[in-house]
Order: sequence, then structure tokens, then C-alpha cells
Amino acid sequence: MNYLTRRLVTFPLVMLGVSILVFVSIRLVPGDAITAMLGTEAGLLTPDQRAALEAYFGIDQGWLVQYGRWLAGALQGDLGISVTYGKPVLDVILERFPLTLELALLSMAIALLVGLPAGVFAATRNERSSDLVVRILAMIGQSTPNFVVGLLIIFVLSVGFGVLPVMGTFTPFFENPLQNLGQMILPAITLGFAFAASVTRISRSAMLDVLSEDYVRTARSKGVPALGVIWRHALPNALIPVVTLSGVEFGYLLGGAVIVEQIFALPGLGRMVLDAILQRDYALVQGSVLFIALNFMIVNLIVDLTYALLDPRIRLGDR
Amino acid sequence: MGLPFFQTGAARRIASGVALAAMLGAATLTAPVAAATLRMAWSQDATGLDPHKQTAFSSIRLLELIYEPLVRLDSDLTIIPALAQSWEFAEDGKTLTFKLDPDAKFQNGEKVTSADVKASFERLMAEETGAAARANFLSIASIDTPDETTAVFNLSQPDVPILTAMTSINAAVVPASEIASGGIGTKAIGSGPFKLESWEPNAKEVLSANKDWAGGTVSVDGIDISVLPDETAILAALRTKQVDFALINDPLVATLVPNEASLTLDRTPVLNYHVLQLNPSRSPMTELGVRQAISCAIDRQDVLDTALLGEGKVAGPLTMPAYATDPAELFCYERDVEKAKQLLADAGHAEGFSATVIAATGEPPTAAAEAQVIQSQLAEIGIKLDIKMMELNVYIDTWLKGDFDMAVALNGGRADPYSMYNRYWTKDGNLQKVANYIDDTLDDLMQKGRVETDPAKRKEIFAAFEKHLAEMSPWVWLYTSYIYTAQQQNVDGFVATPTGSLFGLSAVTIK
Amino acid sequence: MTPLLSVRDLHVGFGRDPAAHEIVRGVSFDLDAGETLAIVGESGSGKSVTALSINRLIDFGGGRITRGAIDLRRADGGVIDLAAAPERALTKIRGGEIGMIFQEPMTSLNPVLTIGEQIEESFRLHRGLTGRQATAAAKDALDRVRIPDAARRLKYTPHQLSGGMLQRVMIATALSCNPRLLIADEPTTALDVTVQAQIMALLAELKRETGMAMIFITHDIGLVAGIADKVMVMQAGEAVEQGALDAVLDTPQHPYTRHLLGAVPHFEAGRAARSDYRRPEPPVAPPALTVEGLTVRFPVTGGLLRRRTGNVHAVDGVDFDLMPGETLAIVGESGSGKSTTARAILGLVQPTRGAFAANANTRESGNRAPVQMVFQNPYASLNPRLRVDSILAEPVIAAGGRLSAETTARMTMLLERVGLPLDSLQRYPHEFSGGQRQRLCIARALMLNPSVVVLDEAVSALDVSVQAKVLELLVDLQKEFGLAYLFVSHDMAVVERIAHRIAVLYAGQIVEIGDARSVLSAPRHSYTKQLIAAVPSIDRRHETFALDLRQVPSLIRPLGFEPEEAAWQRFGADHLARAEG
Amino acid sequence: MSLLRAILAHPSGRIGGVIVGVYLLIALLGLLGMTPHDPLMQFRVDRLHAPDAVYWMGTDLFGRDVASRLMLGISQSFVVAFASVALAATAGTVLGLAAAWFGKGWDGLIMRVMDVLLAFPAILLALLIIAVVGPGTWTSVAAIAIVYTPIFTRVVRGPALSLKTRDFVDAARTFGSSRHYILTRHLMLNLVAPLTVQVTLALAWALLTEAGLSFLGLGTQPPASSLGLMLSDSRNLIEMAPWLLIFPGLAIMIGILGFNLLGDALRDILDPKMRRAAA
Repeated sequence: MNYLTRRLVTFPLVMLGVSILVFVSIRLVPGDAITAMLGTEAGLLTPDQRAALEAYFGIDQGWLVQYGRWLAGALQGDLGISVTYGKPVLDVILERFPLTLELALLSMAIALLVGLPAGVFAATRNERSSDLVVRILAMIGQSTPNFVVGLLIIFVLSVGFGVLPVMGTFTPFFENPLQNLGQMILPAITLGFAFAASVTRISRSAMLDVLSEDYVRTARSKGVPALGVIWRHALPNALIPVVTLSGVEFGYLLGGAVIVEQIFALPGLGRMVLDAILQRDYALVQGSVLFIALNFMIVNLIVDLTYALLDPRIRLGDR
Repeated sequence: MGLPFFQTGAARRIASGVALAAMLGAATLTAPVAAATLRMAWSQDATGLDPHKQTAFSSIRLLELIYEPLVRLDSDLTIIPALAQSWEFAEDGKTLTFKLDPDAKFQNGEKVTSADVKASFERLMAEETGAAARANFLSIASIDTPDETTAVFNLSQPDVPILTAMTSINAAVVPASEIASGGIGTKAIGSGPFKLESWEPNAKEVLSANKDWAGGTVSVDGIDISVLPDETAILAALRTKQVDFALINDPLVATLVPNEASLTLDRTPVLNYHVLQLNPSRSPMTELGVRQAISCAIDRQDVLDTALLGEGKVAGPLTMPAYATDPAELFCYERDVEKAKQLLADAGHAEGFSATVIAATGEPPTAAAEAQVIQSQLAEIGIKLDIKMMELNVYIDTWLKGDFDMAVALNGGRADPYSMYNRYWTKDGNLQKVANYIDDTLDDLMQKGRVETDPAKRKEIFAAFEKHLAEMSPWVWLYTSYIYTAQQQNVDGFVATPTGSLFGLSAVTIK
Repeated sequence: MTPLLSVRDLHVGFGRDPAAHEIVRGVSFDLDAGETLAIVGESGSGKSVTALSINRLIDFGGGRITRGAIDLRRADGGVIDLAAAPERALTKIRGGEIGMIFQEPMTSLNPVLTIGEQIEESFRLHRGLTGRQATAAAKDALDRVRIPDAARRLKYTPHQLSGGMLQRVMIATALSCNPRLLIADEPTTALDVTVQAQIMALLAELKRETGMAMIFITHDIGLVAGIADKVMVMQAGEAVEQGALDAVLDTPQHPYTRHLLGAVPHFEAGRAARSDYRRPEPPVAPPALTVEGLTVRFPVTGGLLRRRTGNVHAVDGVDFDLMPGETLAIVGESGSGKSTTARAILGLVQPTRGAFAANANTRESGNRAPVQMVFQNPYASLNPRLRVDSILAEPVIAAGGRLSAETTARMTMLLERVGLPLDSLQRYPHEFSGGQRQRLCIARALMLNPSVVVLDEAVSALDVSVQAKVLELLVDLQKEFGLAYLFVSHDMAVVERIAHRIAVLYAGQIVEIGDARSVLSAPRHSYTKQLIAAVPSIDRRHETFALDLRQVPSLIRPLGFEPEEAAWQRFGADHLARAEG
Repeated sequence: MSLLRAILAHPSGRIGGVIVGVYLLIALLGLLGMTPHDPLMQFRVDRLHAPDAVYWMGTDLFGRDVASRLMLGISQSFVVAFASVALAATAGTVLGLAAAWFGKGWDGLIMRVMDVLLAFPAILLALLIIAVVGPGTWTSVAAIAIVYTPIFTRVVRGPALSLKTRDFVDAARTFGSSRHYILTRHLMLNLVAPLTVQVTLALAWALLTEAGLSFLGLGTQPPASSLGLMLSDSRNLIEMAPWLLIFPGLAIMIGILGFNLLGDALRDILDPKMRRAAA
């Protein structure tokens, strides 16, 4: 597909841009790996000691040399070694990624399972009281910061009910799916809350648009019953904005949900990058931001492919 | 005080709890098996495994469970044996001899020998290691190893505090073989009570008991440490019995622990001190009167009551019980706004001035609150403070450069006054640039204290030092706080030390 | 015997208080089986609302039947009042007993479902057919509307077919379950005139085959002559006149019917052509506009590297000239290149080749913009966020002028000339009706006193009676300012009223050009003949059209392709036609 | 004025308009210092005082009046939200217009740069900016603005591209109108509607983002107050002083609700496509 190849060609360009941006910005931040490791004690180092440590962390060269070295490695798939983890950056990322992916998938599933039917329902009840209730709920969902939702969930469950999923020791899905889901469900709900609200709102307005289209009138004129009109004729046409929104949100979620990961103590990408920034683990910050950006672009690509799947005009057109 | 605003009847609470647990899946209930593994949580993880390089409290707490120094401090800050069974200063104070525990073994099975001690200290002293603690050991001229269990430190000058410095895990003895192979920092092979089985930074550690530990018998099978970055989550985990033992930093969270009948909160006063650092090289803090005015204008107890909910003790510069003076005897520890105004006016700043105070975000958790109370208190004498919060590393960078008017800080304390303060208040102290204050009296007292071996005389010297320091007010010392450990009823035997060490976990039992 | 459909005192309203906002106010009519009723009216007359009320689709458009009855005799002989029927009963009737087709075939089919799926659905719903049976039935339905290669087309999605084809698919769908009543709501308005003729022919043929009744809604009274048995004329929600076709067309009673029949342009095969101008021979003045060998090609790219694989020959070697005071109409169907020609002359498209020269109006000096344009859609060609004074001032400012008293004076003069109130200057476009907006566009085009005005489908978007008035205005302005018009249109009836000369464009080339009366009354080129034959007329009653399934040739040519040099045949003083091979 | 009337006639516009209006009033009062108490005054004897007649919404850890701080917080949050959205909208408009108008290479370049910003995890971008410059009101503004610029660029570029092909732009070209005239009169004026809608919705998002940044300690700095900072400061005090969470929480929710309702109404009013659906 022509359009696809053009998108693929811009991939490396954008990635290069991202890598330069992250490289420069992380180095503009005061403090380095040495102060991150030694804290105020770093002041006790003699100049020779400091030089030795800079060489150890690979920050003794100029930026350009560092970037060149890093880029050369990255092109060969070597993102460098994380100083905090003492492991190749890619290994560290790939250890954290499954959780982030699962969390993103679960939140999206919740958002779509709740938001889509709610939005469609509201659209068919346009301007009636049930529509208003759904809309108000959706707006409240959209206007509550997710840390408030997360903290309230934890608080209500632990104080009010005395139960809480195991926090801290995270169980991978394939080790014990039940326990894993038990751990993931609350963060997923926290993230899915606002996500579902957005899906509700966008699917409602898209459905309203579609329901006023000529072909819906045609379907009705053929005697298609109300449910058939909604699910078979209208919904597939209303999905594109929903896919767009879900794609963007999902893409962001793949970058890690810093706040929710922090509250629920999940070892995901978001916290990893946050910690990497705080600990000045340059290689890890660079590698993971690049990884996240790549994911984001792949998700966008998938979204575009989904458009083609949904809409034959895009599938067969020579866009 | 606690008023849980979702109060429910006990019966309903249990019933709904069960229902909810079922809903969330059986997995959410904590394992009922009385495992002998201690489940523990903390909010800040270690940042590395090299005992000679890591200086953050969070790293030291972990490494103290794995590595051992030659000597360590007990809960009264008395020096007690660790790897060394005994030690002795020579008459001239220039030779220090250690006798090692012949049973001590590293976790790789090798015996701990005097060669390891020599190699460890040589590594520590080498510039390319980049060990911050090197500054404390500059007086070591050479190390002799007459036999496997004897290590002799030859000092270039009498140095009493060096023994206290050796209690730090930053002076841990590591296997010479690991030094040679370059494995320090990537693996953790110590001689301590626990072995590090796995470490996932910022997520969790798994420790197992070291059966061969020469220092005693560890009664738990191991420790699973979870990193829960949000301390409210730690509290929630304690409430739902997911963890047996937790370390808490934030007094706001800690004070909630006793509300839960099944939990015990232990608070131990620590040597670390909360302080408002002034920069005496910056006008108008160059004026003694201005600094003293600030000291007089601050109501230390009020800051403590507000920012830490009273969780701490107003303290002078010397926080170790053996040397501490009653704060009431120190300069202006009773707030005196009138005097402050007078001092300020005498210094030519009757109408006050503006300054910026820096503080680190979340380190300590109470920093922002302290800054705000101080801001409000100083406003009363016309000093307008501008608070600048900084991410920790940015703060450290700024702090090390001495690039601030004032700084809210939580600085580390030591069991020995000299080790604690020589870096700031001697003329060639490594952090003299941070303190930015040169005072012959302080320098002189420091040097005297360093070489004096008679405890009573030392105490006298440092009492004079403390009094002078408080009066000169280069900094405004506020108070010391607590380290908090919370534990379930089934945990027993933990003893905390004022250094904040969790070494006491080696003696913990689980019922 | 009761009629198939009997509508009594139908009232339909909209909004929160439907009774207070009635769009249809007391319409009654009867329709027998096999009969065709044409409902004629302009926009806002309530004709579509009436149609949508019959199968109660109006419920979904925010309307409510406030009064009246719609009695339908069902297949089993029972009578149901559709106005009061529950939705459940209605879904059985819609598609099963009443079929419907709509104005816009391009938007009336679901873009994400294949043609086959959409036709099969009707069989599934009303006949209970599934799987292979339904597919076979769908294929038969497509065959029935004369779609070639039906089996393959079933797998197409709507965007792969042309408008005319889609309207056939719509008809196939609507008729799939042999409804006894078909409602056709302006089914040909969006289509080209030759396609319209074919759809009309198809509908007539199918009606004969099935014996169904039909309600045909249109704004074009000329169109109904060929198909209707009865006519109902609607105005402002009321049926002002109804009766048998001939009676209504020949002896209209109501003034509005007379207006529709008289004042509105109807095609009269050249008889109504203008006779107020004749080309002086030899020419006394240089032409206002000369176009020579105008060629516009758009690249077609393909493959991974987006290499140029061919060209769309949108306009291919067009020559003509236009004298001051003269109107040249360029007619053609969609895709013929007529709009591209106009746009190229205005510099909106870059011509590949060719030259054109415009001469300034000789009567006044200081003229810097000899050619101006009026666009088709008056709603789109005025910036909705600008006030009328800014809109009219724009050409002056663009030409480097300033908002002087002189400019304002010209604005007021032109507003008055195009028949708009003087306070218009302080108003925004949305405060005007479509016809008024087109007058604004004309005034704007005249601000710089051009010698040539290009009118691109300038009256096509307007209601029929408004069309007539704007055409009158154009003729008056032409005389007053000595304007030359290049009038681009697909509507032969309109062209007849305004053109002095006509150029017929087909596939990017002029196939016939000459004096309007001559071209319209005696077309020479086969395409022109076909085009003129397809134009509906009130004179051609109960006429059947032959179905013609030819497709317009593709305009995509390989790289390097050049059309043959045209050979022209002369018919009379001013009438040329391209020789056909 | 007719827009105001249209908003008030629209059911959700009325609610949203009233909420936003009341908040603007509160923000103004907050900025003018017309609060029940001094929002910075620490009544330390009344620390963590439950709501009563004196302290309508209770006091915080320092004994500051929550109601007064809430007013200050609303004004602070509004300043951050309005300033960042204004910056992002301006930058996005310029870039989007440039991309749409110049097309080809410029379009490619601008949109690729926007892709870079979009692909860069937003909160991390904000974090890095804040880490470099240091946290504070104006840094939050800059960070949020940079995160939103690509979104506005897209919002402007799409309609600008389609406006570029509209008849009235074609008409302007036939007159020979200058680029400047076409850009300002024909494109910009018609972009006001989609921009207004997007701005209103972005304001809601900016309030949320500010709250998120404050939670990570990167937003507004003490002792100033913002809704997000109040919320995040309350997190460890939920049990002791629930009013510290409840009031700012409600304030932020209702505020965002107001912006969202107003945005929806504006979309209905300004977007002719929706007007058709509503008719």
C-alpha cells in the first residue's frame, strides 16, 4: 500500500528527531549519574575521582561524541547498558514492557466495553434524560484526575473493605493469570475510567452524525429494525473516530502510565522512565523514549490499517 | 484523630470484604501460610550494589543486610564487633589493629581474611573508585596483614573518629577476588546475614538468609522487599496484611499506622537533622546579626508540629546522645521575634529583605511543608522568602555548587561529631564550599576533637563547638525526626538504630 | 374498491411543539394501484416531508404527524392507518410494501457494506432468504435494473460505482421485495441529464413490469410529463393544485402552477433562444476573450515510487473566442471538462498548454481585471465570516485600490442593480437567501468592471423560480455593461435562455459549437443529439426512453498520448461539429 | 453577543457557561485577593480544622483556609490553563497554517516535527522541560503548551487545507487577493470556530494535566496554590482531613465539566454539521 510505505519512510526521520530531542534535553538537566548515585556526598570527591567516575559512566566525552557513539550502537540494535540495572537497556525495557502492554490493553478493553455501548445507547436516546445521565457520567469520568480515582479506590478498598490486590510483587500474566488479573484490574479500571468516558463521548457524537446520514434513512426505508440500523448500518461507520481516539490513548498508555504505576506500585515503563530520569540513567532514558516513540508510531500505523479494514473507501482508494 | 470517612460496622466490613475479595479473585487475599519469609515494603529502592560507592540511605539500608564492615554501631551508638572480633588503638593513636572473626565467610564460601580487608580499603582509597567515603580515611598510610585474621592500619596522624567511620557500610569488606574480577557492583557477595537472590531495581528484592553468617543465626528464611513508591500504598498494604514489615518516611503516613489495631509503629530518633542552611557568603547573610535574627525568628517546635505533625525532637547541631547539649542552652532556641527584629535592625535591615530558599521535591517528603512554615515565620520579621522546589538531582547539583541563599535540607548524621561536621566546618573540609563559612574557632575545635582520645575531654570540646556553631548561626538547626518501621503483630525482635539501619532485621522472628 | 393509498388532511410538524411548527398543512390525495402521482414543488414546499410521512421515516428526522390519516391497503386486503401504526408494524411495511429511493445515490448507500449485502438484507428481512438463496436473489435484482455483470458487482462497495449505477442499485434494493408502492424522492436531481433519462426510462419500464404505484417527487415540472398520471403541486406545505397530468399541465388553475409552467425555464429545443445579438461580420471589435488550444492534464501516479504513469486529459485542445456583449455557453456533463476550462481561464488551474487573451473593456479605462468569475454554489463562494461590504471591497483591495467614497458608491450602485436592499452592506452572507447570495456574487464580480464574466453553473444551485429571475438579471446586466459571458452549465433549459452561442464539451474536447438556436434545434454531433434527446420537456408526455448503457470513456491516457487533430464540419453560418469516425 | 445568546439558549451551553462564568468570577476575586481569609495566612493553632462557619471548607496542614486557597487555586489553575492553551493555540495556528498554505516540503517538515513531539511521551516531555528549567507556574505553562502545540497544529492544518480549496478562496484568487489577505481574512476568520471549540476542550485537559504535574511535584510551587497542588497535597491526609480532597476534587471536576459542556455547546453552535443534526 502506497500510503503505508510513505509512512514507513518517515519512521526513521521521526525516530531520529525523537532521539536528538531526548538526548539533548536529558543532558540539559542539571545533575548527572554521579550526583544521582552519591547524592550530596558527591561533593567529597576529588577532581580525579570525579573524572574516573565520568569515564565509568561514559559521560566524559563531548555531547556530539556521545551521541555519535550511541547512535552507532542503536543502529546495530545496541541501546547501551543501563547503569542502574547493570543490564542492556533493551533487556530492561522488554522486562517492563509486557506489564505496560497488558495494562494498556486491559484499560482499552474496559474503555471500549463500557464506553462504546454507553455512547451508542446515548446517541439513540438523543436529548432524552437517559442520554443526559450517560453524558454527565462521561463528563465526570473525563474530569476526574486519575490519581484521585486511584487513591480513592485504594483507600476505599483497604479501609472500607480490608482487601487489596497484592502490590509490589508483580506476577506476570503467564505465571499466574488469575493473580495477575487481580493485580491489574484496579489500575486498569483507574486508567479505563477516563478512557471509557472519552470513548462514550466520541462514540455518541459519531453515532449522532452517522444516524443522520442518508444511508441510515435508506436502511430504515428497507424496514431494517432499530437494532439492525444501529449495529449493522450505523456503528461500523461511526467507528473511525472511536478507533482514532482509542489509538491515540492506547499509544499514550504504551508509553507507560506514570501516575497510576506509581500509586499501584506496578513496575511498568512509565515509572521506569521516570526513575531513569531521576537517576540520570541516560542510556535507559534514551532507549526507552525511543522505544515508546516507536510504539506510538506503530500504533498509529495500526490505526491507519484499521481504518482501511473498517472503510472500503480507504481500503481500495489510492490514498 | 483518625476519622475514616467510610466507617462501616465490623460485621458488614468483613462480609463485604469477603464478597469483594471473591470478586477480585482469590489471588487478592494474602497467603494464609505463615511463611517464614518476611514480606517487607519500602518506598525508595537502592540505586546500586557497590557498597563503596552507594551513599544514598536507600542503598545503604539494603547493603547493610548483605555486607559487613569491620565494626558496627548498636542502638546506643556504641561500637560493637562485626567482622572484627576486637580492635585496639596503639598508644600514639597512629596504629589501629583489628582481629578478624575466624569463622567469617563470604557468601561465595571464601573465608574473610586480612587480605580482603587490605584489598577493600585499598579499593576505597584508590581515586578511580570514586568512593565518597575516601575522605574519611585519608589518614590511612598503609595496611599490614601479619596473618590471615589480623589487619593493621598505620595512620599518618592520630585519628580517633576513623573507627566510627569504619562502622559505615561504605567501609564494607568485600572479597578480594571480586575486586580482582571487577564484580563489585554487579553482584552482591558480602559476609552479612542475607544473600541477595534477585534484584529488580525500583520494583523488588529477594533476600535469603545466609546460613553461614558468622554474626549469629538468622531466624527468617529470607526477606521479600517490594518497592511501593507511594507511601499511602504501603499503608494500604499493611492494612490488608500484604506486608509484615515496612519502612515509612512520611510522618503524615506514619501517624496513621497506630489507628490500625493489628499494626505496631516503631519510631526511632535518628542522627539525621533537618536544617535551614543559610549561605553566609551571600548578602545579607554575611552579617552575623541577620543570621542570628533568622535563628531567633524561627519557632522550631512550630515547624516540627506543622510539617511533621510533631513527629521529632528539636535538636542542636550535635544529634548523637553522647554529645548532644540540651537545646534550651543553645542560642535563641526559644523563639524571640522582638530580639530577631532588633538584631535585624542592628544589622541595617530593619525593613527586611528578600531571599530564595531551595528545597528538594519529596526528599524529605516534608521539605515543601517545612519551607512554607519557615517562609511564614520569617515573614513576621520582614524577610520575604521565595520557595524554589527542585527535583532531587537538580537540588543536589545546586547544593554542591553552593548556589543558593538558603536551603531546606535533611543532612546525614554520624555517631562521631568530627566525622559528621569536619566536611563543613573545617577550613579544608570537602564541603566547605557548601557551608561557605570559615570560622577559626570552629576549625580549631574540630582539630582538637579529632586527636583527643579522652572521651570526657572530647565531649567538652564538642560542647563548645556546638554552642559556638549555634550562636554563629551559619545554619539554623531545627530538629531530628524518626525513622518509622511498621510491623504486623507476628513480627518480633526488630531493634532500630539511630543510624536508620535495618540491620536489626537479622534478629527478627515471625510467629 | 378503496384506493391503495389514501392520505387525508395530513399535518406534519417539527420541533418541541410540532403543532406550532407545521411544514405540511392539510394535504390529502388518493393513489390507486399502478398509478403514478408526481408531487411538484420547490424547496420548503413540504413535498419531501409528505413523502417521508407516508412510511413514517419522518419520525427519525425530528418530525411528528400531528393530524390526519394515511390509509394503506395491504396485500391481504386489510387497511392500516400508517399515521397511527406502531413502529413494529412499520418495519414490516417499509421495504416490504413501500419501497423508497432518494435524491443522492452517492450518500444513500452504506459505504462500508457491499452492494450485495445491502440488497440481500431486504430479502433477508422480508422474504427470510439466507445465504446462497439471498445472493441469487440479489443478483436477479441487479439484473432487473439492467446492471451488467451483476454477479461481480455484488461484491463492490458503493464508492466503486458511478452515481447512475448507484441509483440503479437503490432502485434494485427498493424493488427487491416487490413493494406495491414506490416513493421516489427527487431520484434524478443529482445525476447528469443523460443518466437521468436512463433512470426515468428504467423506472417507467419497471412500473409497467410490476404494476406498482409510484409517488414521484420533483422540483422539475418538466420531468413529470414523461412519467406521471396525476400531478400534485405543493407550495408552503399545502397542495395548491392537483389533478390529471394533462389537465394540470395544459390548463393550470392556480397562479403558482402557472408560474411554474410559465416563468420557469423549460427546454424548448431552441425556440426560446435569445435573438438579441448576432455576431457582426466582419468583426468590429477584437474579441473580449480568445482561447487557443487550451489543454489541462493532471498526472496519474502509481507504484511504490509514485512514478507518473499517465495523464487525465481533463481539457484537451479547446479553442473558442468570445465577443463583447456575447454569451457563450459551455455545456457538457460531469467529467466533460467544462468547469476545468473555466477555472483554467481564471488561473485557478495551471493549463498544460494553450493560450488565452482577454481584452479590457473598451468603454472604460483603468480596468485591471478583465475576467471575473461567479461560482456555482452561492453558499460556498462567500466567506461566511465577512460582512457584505468587506466581500464587495475585496476585489478592489486586491487590485491595489482603497476603500474610497468612490468604491462605496460603486457598491451601492451594484447592490441596487442586482436588486438587493442598501442595508445589505452591513449584513453577513447567512442573512441572505441562495438567490440573494448569488446576486451578491454577481455584484462582487462586477466591482472591477470586467469585460468577461465566467459563470460556472451560476444558477444550478438555485430553486427554479429563482433561477428565472437571476437569468433575467444577468441578461439585463449584460446589456447595460456590455459584458461577455462564458456560461458553463449542464442544464439545457437554462442555457437556452441565456446563450447566444453554445459549445458542447465531451471528454475534454469541443464536439460542437455554434449559434444557440441552430445547435439546440438541429444538433449535428451524435453526442449533442443524445444530450438534447435526454432533456425532459413538458411537451414529451408519457414518453418512454430507450435504455443506453454506454459509459463515458476514460479520460486517463498513457504518457505521451496526443489526441488527433480535430476535423470540423460546417453546418450553416455559425455552426461547427466535429467529424465522427 | 449573539454567540453569548446562542450559548445561553443551548441546554448544556447554559450550564457550562454559568459554571465557567462563576469560575472566572472566583478566579478574578482570587487574583484580586478578595478571599474570606488570606490564603497564605497560616492559622497554625487551627491546623487541619474541619469545615465550620469560620473556615467554610476547613483548614489545611498549615492552618490555611481551604476556601480561600481554593479561590487562589482556581485563579492559579486558570492562569496556567489559559496561558498554556493560548500559547499552544497561537503556535499551532501559525504552524498549521504554514503547513497547509505552503504545502509540500514545509508541510512535511512541520508535520514531521509535530510527529516527533507527539511520539514523545507527553508527561515525560513535560518532565524533562521542568527538570531543565525548574518547576513553577510558567514552566508548567511552557510544558503544557509544547505538549498541546502538535494537537492544535493538526486541528488547524486539516480545516485550513479544506478551506484552501473552498470557493471563496478560489474567488479571492481570481481577484488576485494577496496571500496575507487570504490567510487572515479567509482562512483565519473561518478557523476561529474550530479553534474556539478546541480551545475550550483543551482548557479542560490543561487543568487535568496541571493536576497531574502537581501530583508529581512538578507543577505550581508552594506556597501558591492550584487545584492540582491542593489535590496532590491532600493525598496523605485523606483520612485525617477528607475535606482537603473533597473540595478541590469537586472544584476541579465541576470546572472541567463546565469547560467540556461549554465546548460541546460551542461545537453545536459553531459547527454547521452539528447544527443540522440538532435541527
